[in-house]
Amino acid sequence: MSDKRFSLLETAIDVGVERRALDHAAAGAYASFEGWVRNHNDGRAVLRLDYQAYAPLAADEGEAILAEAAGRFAVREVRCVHRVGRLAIGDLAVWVGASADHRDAAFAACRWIIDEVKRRVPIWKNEHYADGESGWLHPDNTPVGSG
Amino acid sequence: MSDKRFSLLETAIDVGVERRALDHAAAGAYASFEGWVRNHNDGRAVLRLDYQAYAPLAADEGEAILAEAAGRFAVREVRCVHRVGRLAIGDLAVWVGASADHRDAAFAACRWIIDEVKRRVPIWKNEHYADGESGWLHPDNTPVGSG
Amino acid sequence: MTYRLLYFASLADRAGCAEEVRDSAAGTPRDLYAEVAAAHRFPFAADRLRVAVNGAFVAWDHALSDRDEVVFLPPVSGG
Amino acid sequence: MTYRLLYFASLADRAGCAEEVRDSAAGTPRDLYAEVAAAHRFPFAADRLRVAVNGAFVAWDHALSDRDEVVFLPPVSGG
Repeated sequence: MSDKRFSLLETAIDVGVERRALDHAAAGAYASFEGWVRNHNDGRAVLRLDYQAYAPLAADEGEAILAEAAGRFAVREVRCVHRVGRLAIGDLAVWVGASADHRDAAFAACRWIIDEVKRRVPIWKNEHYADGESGWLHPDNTPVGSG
Repeated sequence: MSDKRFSLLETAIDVGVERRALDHAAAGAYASFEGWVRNHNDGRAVLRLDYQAYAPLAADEGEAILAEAAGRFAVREVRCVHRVGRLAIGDLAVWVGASADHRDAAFAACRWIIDEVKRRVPIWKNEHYADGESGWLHPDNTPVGSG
Repeated sequence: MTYRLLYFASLADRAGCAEEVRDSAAGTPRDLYAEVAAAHRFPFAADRLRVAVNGAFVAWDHALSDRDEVVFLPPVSGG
Repeated sequence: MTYRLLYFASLADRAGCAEEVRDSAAGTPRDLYAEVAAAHRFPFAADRLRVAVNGAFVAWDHALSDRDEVVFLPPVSGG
């Protein structure tokens, strides 16, 4: 758990620790999202993946997204942690949490944050396939080579 | 963790245990919702609350909602646990989890389930206020006495 | 016929009990509710409630049987 | 002027390095990208990328200074 709302982590994300930052006696609703490493993408079997980040800018951009979310939605707190480095199938790649007095704001903030993180934060996913190939992905999870 | 998708629990919900039912190697997205006991409602300070359930019907209706969600959304698994009995401020009253290949379905299923649970499952909330009064609530969290 | 009625939440508070066994000539939940609502001065019209018999939701004109467990369900507020 | 360029993801693969120091007459990211894209045969037109200088996003016609750290950012795929 960090003072920052957004963090990049080279080790496993501990949701039980991170979520404590969302506690608030006035909050009646907590929504969270987790991105897990899937065993398939675009019809190919995936073995593992690597996330690479331009760390200083990713940290700033993530922090900006969460500050914007805190102003845009009636939330008590919002947080996001994104993994970098090598991940295996089932590993937690990204966690978003939002607490609010009511569930509308918690859901809306959580959804908006993960969409913005995926759109704006300089992090890249390299998938390693069962056929021995690997490749960097576009935002829509298609290979860079195809477009 | 239970074989059932929906359960009523008289003791604290352990999200770390419950969420394991959602694990799936093909799932890239996990959305969850938690309802926490707030310290306020409708302008009044709340000290604690009690949830009462018509347990056999609540269990059946909750199970029906989750089966419907599993058919309606492209999810891998869905679960919900609802507390009954006496709860304090900050306690977890209800947890919903949905895992899916993609985040659209995970978010949509999670939101639909909590809305349906609040609308259909025979559970009632009795709030105890700082002024010594208490009262059963309507679905919109207004007191029964007022309507 | 004899019915076992369970009460929850505000209906239990108003009835002063969580359960009662009642002899009644009512043959449907609608008629039975009219009877107990008058007896206990329940604040709800039937159209605000749902009714369950033997653990399953039923329609208000469902035909009741002797010994049925009948539950009138006030508007829920879980979650 | 001398620039320090960082490369990520597919651009790093194509450049064959994560970082290079380059002397260039380019005064804007737009001109500098045209130069390095030709040198490394990058697959992206500039309008597919964003550019950051010294750790902050800038416009393509931003005026570069000697010793700036310049990063051309391929489409991101985090989350």
